[in-house]
Amino acid sequence: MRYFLRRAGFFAATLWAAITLNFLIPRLQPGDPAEAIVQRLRGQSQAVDPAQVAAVRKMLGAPEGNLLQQYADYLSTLARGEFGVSYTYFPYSVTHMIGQGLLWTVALVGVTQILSFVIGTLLGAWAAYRRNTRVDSVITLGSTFVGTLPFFWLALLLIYLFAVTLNWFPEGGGYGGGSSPGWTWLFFSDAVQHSVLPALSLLIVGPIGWIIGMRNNMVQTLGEDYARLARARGLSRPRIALTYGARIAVLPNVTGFAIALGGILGGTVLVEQIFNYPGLGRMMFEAVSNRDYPLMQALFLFITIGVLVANFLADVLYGVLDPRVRKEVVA
Amino acid sequence: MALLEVRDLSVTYSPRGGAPVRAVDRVGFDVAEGEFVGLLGESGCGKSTLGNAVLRLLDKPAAITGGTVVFDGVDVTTADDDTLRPMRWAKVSTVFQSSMNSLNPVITVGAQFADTFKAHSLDPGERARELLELVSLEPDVLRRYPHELSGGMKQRVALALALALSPRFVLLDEPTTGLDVVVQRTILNRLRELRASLGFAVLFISHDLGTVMEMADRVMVMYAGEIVEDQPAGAMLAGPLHPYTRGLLGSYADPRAPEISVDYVPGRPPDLSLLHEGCRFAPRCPVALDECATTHPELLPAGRGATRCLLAGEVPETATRGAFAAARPGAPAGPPVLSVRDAVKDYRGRHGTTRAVDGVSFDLRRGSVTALVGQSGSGKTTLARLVTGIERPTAGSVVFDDDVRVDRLRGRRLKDYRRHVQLVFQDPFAALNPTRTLAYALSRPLRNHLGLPVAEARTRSAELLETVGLTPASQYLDKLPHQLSGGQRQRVVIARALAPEPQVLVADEPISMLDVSIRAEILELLDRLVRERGIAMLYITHDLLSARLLADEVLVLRDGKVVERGPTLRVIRQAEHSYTRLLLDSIPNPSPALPPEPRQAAGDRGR
Amino acid sequence: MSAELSAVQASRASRLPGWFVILWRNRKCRIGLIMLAAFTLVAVLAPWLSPYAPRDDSFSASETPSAAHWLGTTARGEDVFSQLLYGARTSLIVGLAAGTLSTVVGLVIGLTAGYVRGVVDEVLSFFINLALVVPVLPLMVTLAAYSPVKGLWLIIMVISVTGWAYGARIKRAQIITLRTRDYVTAAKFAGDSTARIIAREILPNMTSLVVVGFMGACLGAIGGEAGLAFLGLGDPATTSWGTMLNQANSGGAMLTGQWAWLVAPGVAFAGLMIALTLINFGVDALSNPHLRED
Amino acid sequence: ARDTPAADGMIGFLDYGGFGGGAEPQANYNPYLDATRLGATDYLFERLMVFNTYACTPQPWLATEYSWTDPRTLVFKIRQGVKWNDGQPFTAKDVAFTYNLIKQHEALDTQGLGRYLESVDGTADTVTMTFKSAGASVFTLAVNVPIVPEHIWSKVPDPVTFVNADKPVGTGPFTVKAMNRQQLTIARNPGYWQAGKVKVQEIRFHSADSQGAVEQLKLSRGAYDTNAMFVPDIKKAYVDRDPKNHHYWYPPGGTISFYMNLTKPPFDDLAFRKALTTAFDHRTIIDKAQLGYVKQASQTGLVIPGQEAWLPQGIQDQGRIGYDQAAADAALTAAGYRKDAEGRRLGKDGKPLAFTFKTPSGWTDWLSAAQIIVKNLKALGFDVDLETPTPETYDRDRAIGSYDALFGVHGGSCNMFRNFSEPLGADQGAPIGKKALSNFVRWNDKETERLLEELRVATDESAQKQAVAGLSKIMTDRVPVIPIWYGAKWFQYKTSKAVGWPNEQDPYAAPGDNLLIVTRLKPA
Ligand SMILES: Nc1ncnc2c1ncn2[C@@H]1O[C@H](COP(=O)(O)OP(=O)(O)OP(=O)(O)O)[C@@H](O)[C@H]1O
Ligand SMILES: Nc1ncnc2c1ncn2[C@@H]1O[C@H](COP(=O)(O)OP(=O)(O)OP(=O)(O)O)[C@@H](O)[C@H]1O
Ligand SMILES: [Mg+2]
Ligand SMILES: [Mg+2]
Repeated sequence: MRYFLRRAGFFAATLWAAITLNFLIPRLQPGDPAEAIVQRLRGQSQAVDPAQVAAVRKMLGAPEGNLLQQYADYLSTLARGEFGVSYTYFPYSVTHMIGQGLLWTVALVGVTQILSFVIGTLLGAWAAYRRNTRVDSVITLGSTFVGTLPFFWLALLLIYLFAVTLNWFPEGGGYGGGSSPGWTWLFFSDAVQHSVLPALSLLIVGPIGWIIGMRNNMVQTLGEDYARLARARGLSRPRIALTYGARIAVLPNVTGFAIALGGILGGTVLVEQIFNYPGLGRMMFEAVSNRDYPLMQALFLFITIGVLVANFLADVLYGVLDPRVRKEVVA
Repeated sequence: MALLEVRDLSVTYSPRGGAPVRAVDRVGFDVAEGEFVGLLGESGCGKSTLGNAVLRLLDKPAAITGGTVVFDGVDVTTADDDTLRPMRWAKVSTVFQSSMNSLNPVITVGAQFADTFKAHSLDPGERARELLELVSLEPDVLRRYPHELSGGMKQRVALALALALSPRFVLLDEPTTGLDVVVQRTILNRLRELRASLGFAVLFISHDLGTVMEMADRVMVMYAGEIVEDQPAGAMLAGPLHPYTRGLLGSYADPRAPEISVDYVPGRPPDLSLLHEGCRFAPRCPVALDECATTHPELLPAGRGATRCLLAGEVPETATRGAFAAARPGAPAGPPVLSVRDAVKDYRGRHGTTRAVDGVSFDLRRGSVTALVGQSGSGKTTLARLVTGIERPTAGSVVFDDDVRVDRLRGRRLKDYRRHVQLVFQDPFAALNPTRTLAYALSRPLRNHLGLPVAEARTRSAELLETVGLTPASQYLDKLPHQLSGGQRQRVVIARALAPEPQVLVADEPISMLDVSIRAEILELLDRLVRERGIAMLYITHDLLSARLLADEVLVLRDGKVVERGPTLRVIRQAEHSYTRLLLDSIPNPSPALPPEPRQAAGDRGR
Repeated sequence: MSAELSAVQASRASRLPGWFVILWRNRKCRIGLIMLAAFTLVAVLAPWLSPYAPRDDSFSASETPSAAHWLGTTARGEDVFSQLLYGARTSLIVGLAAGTLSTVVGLVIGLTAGYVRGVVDEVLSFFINLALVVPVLPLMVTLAAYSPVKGLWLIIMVISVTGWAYGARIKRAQIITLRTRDYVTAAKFAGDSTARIIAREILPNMTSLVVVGFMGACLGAIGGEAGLAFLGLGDPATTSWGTMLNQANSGGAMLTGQWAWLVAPGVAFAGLMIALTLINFGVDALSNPHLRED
Repeated sequence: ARDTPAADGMIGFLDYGGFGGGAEPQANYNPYLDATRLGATDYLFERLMVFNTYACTPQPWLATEYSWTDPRTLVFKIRQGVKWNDGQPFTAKDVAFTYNLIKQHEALDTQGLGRYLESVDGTADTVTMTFKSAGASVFTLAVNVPIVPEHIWSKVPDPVTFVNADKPVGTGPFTVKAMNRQQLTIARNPGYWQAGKVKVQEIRFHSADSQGAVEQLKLSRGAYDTNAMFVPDIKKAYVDRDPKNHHYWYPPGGTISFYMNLTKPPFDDLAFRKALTTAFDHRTIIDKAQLGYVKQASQTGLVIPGQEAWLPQGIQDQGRIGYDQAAADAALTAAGYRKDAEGRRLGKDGKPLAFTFKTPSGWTDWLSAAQIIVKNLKALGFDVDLETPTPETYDRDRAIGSYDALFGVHGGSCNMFRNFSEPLGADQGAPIGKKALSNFVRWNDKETERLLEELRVATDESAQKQAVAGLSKIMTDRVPVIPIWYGAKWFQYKTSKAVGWPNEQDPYAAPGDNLLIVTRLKPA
């Protein structure tokens, strides 16, 4: 019980610290939201009109009080679950905006992350299983080669090839300009069509980390005594690889995956940017460049909670998957 | 045709950047259907290697450099994986020497049974329970993870696994090192019954002379990679043909005897990476002739078997040169260095609490040895962990030097405490860091506790290796643990524990993997240290003979409780508790009588 | 005995730097090492190897490859090949420095947390978690704005500050399973300090994890440097593969069909990663001596 | 399949570029929410006058004519027969309502007009605006307010948060047809008061990614009938793909100038500044840093050739001063800034002159330009250090005067008063350490103030021209800043479907003057 109280205490402390940082860091950046928005509107080679900045400032409603006062306000609104009105999408509320992007991000990035993890882990396991054979080389080197190509570069290449040259898929967007979003089959298939290229690009670069990680870990576990005994027991090699190699080797990857899932938002900025895909990542980037504090704070809160919960789950899961961590030793 | 035919088998380890080691050298033998063959031999002489070669489980850098292994008509040395796989376990199964380490740590014991059945498309049914019963384990073990089991329990699980598919041939590589004699006896008896009913053959590698002699139809003795003697057990007991065998037998004594003394063969086995002219045993042979140094003897029929000796069975009776006698008459005296009071240890698992230690109290005194014997799983290792501060007791206290509460130490103080207390781990396969050389492992305590400079620590490490019989030390210093045999590792673990010259030594089955000869030597070494340096020692063992030889006092543990205690001689000779008596009665007794019916004595045995 | 003693000491002296020998023995690893050395050499010798200065824009713009400009010129009339060579320098420094820095920080913190457990673990985990959740983007902007150092070192610092936590988290999880091994307990009995136990007993057994983490960090750093340039936080005066890619992209290399400009930095980048992957093949043997034999 | 078939003499639809509203555009047709409204609002709401912002000539639009009855009173005649697209008639009342609305809500007043307006009244067909003081200087602002219908907006509880998403009502040539985040479609308003001039049945705006590369590809493939984006090597990438139909025109916008901190020596010395006017290699800057897309700026502060008419008499070469390093060198030496033996330029105190030049990091074209400028300065013996702070830091440093020299942008609008008062007006400055509004160089000059005041009150064109001439003279004679180049307004268009786009030969509108353009487009 005490243990859980302590865990909960640290969890709360982390949450509080993160929320505070979410408040503080954006405000420490130089630049004022109104100026940032107008500057972006105008472009770099046109003079900024002070009157326009003043109007925008008025529109956004200048924050009241000093930083401490603002912080208190921020905490109290958070406590009430209010996120306020977005600066970038004024007068739409932050909640509304997040509602717009959430499903897209979760669908695209969530699905590809899971797929990447599964594919990466399987390929890595296969490579370890056929260690030092051609399969190993092809998998590791091949995936390194394509997987480490700079993402935006790779994405552009895909667009150039499949969208511009071959015209198989649309260049970008979450759905066609002509379709109307809704839960219809037509819209769904349209959305899927649009997600092929972004998903593909994510799937190319996604698995590499899992592949190498899995391979290395599994090479180790396959060298252990229990794997050797399993061989003597006449377990088929694939079976050994799975329950004796992979099962144990996958553990560090599970932790990694949990964190990666929690951090989905951060990783999706680029893909959404390049493919003009609707989603929270791009929104976040925009919020940061526009100093859109309310939107930023809400998104970061999402990330914070996501990562913390994922972390917590990873810890719990680890205990389940690897009973050894429960063994007691006085340091 | 015999079930297993080994011909001219040679195995060489050719590690990169090291001299090749011919661990198995032109070995040939047969094992007939249903036969129980014992394999004795000096620690490090190639027994495990031979076993692995027979199973085709050698890993690089070991390679079969010659000969064939034919099992049931299939040449194992050349068969491909697809031929071998169905054979494995269904026909040939094994218990590794590192059996405590060979269970998958992240799945339950039950799942590992299930795996095995599934791999051969069998329905496990109640079989797993029956098997566990066979090795005297509760069915509840099925739900546990390996790390929740004691060393002996893991070993028994491994044994049960080996029998799971009723194979025709089982290779047991020291499968009972972690078992108390009672359990061991029960299991071996069942094994014998099982063998009678199912008729499988066993190749039994062990250092436990008593057991081997009692169980085996035929015994082979290995020395320096070669088979030096091969005889029916009874015949060997009555008339060993090879001087080395004779030496081994001399290292055995019945602990219940009024006066005991064990002999050992002084000297060290030859370096297997060098070429040897002549008889490999010659340098240690008390009866060596001049020509032994130049002529390499062949394995030739003699007596009721075969031997590799120029004297060919005509070995004269000569006393071996080393002998170690029990000299521990009275009860220990002097103030206690370490006191355990009412120690209790509970483990909370997912299926309730296990009480591993239950109200144990005892003292360790300077210059005396307290032996802890008892059933496997009775909490001996747990006690050792409590005493050394690795774990904390659930209740009770551990007091060092009158005022140090070991059960409350942490950080710096715990570290200081460990300067005085050392532990020899039960499982030498887990206790050595696979990535660190022996020199490193040994020099750490020297550098930390004794403050030796680098070069000196290395010299001292070498000396330590020598004292535990790893010679030439320069050969071993830069080796990694996986390049050692089980017994060699065990000796490294002992050497490491001795290195910092501790006041208290807790040794958990320190000699279970050693051959009787080196065992006697190590015991003598420990005895000397205890006596000369005034070490207090907690000696955990299943081997009552060694307890008799070394200990002043014996505690008998059962289900976490001390059921009997007293001076060694008293406990062993006039046991009061029924369990103690059971223990003593279970000591294998190599009977000199010939086995009822000699099985297949001859055959084409090497050249 | 004295002969034996000198044998004892001698065999020690004759030992080569262990890790290198182990790596070198593996054929693939050897190729990787050679490749990495080649990249390093190019980076060091860039000023002598490259035909022009990387920012010399006195050539005609947007040329396709020719004898004078092996990989063509940029939209501003700079020689792509020279930029590629100079870029190796920046990218290598950023990748290795930031990769090393974040790996080391992650290691120290993750391992300590996982090994010591208890309150220390909770406190360190607190920081790890915090670092995992701080909003990276604005943090970068803020760091860039206030940092006393500028240019390359700023980039390295930003990447390290934001990148260490992930590795720390994973390593922490791994060490939790390693810390209960008997040999670790044995090291405690040998009187080793916690730091030493972590570094010498546990770390070698997780080399492969560390190496993967390091590769990831390098990759992240080199990519991150390009990303920062993209966000306008980079040091535009430096030439790196990342900035080259960005400039090729914004300079319309794809539009004008200057494939060499676009492809070269990407391939060089992948080549460096291949070198690291090849080295990785040999790393298995570092943490698992069984594998040293083949 | 969903395309409306083009009626005779009509253009079915045109594809335009982005429509604003950020990454995740939300329906927002409130014409005053500059920061977040969608681009289509320009086609929904109209203003009293529409400017050709290239030549800065006003055209009557919802007002048919205007007159100043006195310097503070401006009277508009309102166009008759105009209907809101919901069928209601458009009246002067709507106009008055609109102006009072923005006066009431500062957040909607994106031009800051409210400060100057005293009152606005609408009678049957005239609207009278009364200014607090002479209002000529804000004429361009006054006519530039989108007029909204009173019958809708008077019922809106809070116009600042009103998104006007549902069938927005305006007088413009188009109405909103459909919108999702990918595409915004507007359709021709058949009831438009000059419907006969509108030949485009539908305009489709396409949401653009901010990355650019993909958009560039699409543009080069001809996916857009018009767009406004930066394209590297436009000739090769765009024009050459279809020389007959692909065109571009990059008219000049604001002026990018070399700003000096006039509170510090040696920049406070006129002779020094004058010497620098010939120090910069415009040609190289334009060709290398700006890919040849821009034009050299005139020292007068006017945007040439659009504002040619405002040039003072007798000015040479329209105020463009050539690059002449030798001349700069000589002038500096003559002004007392000698070079020492090592070739270092010395200040009047005899110490080597060292200063920094800042440019925001990430703005690569500015960076290249800055590098050339630094090279030019070094050639003159200055010890110049190039610094690249982040854009935000740059902005702040510039505003508080924490710099030696850097780039500034000014001018380019049709409001001459603004063009000069913003960079030069004393009230736009602030002491060092405080944020200046726009007079970042901190120019403070009586003569300038006098001329600005003249310009502010002048209602007739000749008086205005005279004041502008005076200010241009100050620019050339006193050199408060040194203009280098004009920022370009990106504009690409395709003539395969529609013709009549503005271009260099027929600059009837600047690229952003949407209403002017859409009423001139004809089927190809
Ligand atoms: N970590 C643990 N979790 C749960 N139960 C445990 C744990 N460690 C030991 N036990 C249980 O405690 C009991 C005592 O174990 P211990 O290892 O002390 O036995 P032992 O006397 O050393 O046996 P052996 O001779 O077989 O090594 C066993 O029943 C074992 O299952
Ligand atoms: N990987 C290796 N490289 C080099 N030498 C090795 C390697 N593995 C084992 N050896 C050596 O081979 C010899 C035989 O080892 P093996 O394990 O077969 O001995 P054993 O007879 O089983 O001994 P024990 O009774 O101690 O288990 C030993 O001397 C050992 O040092
Ligand atoms: Mg062995
Ligand atoms: Mg035990």
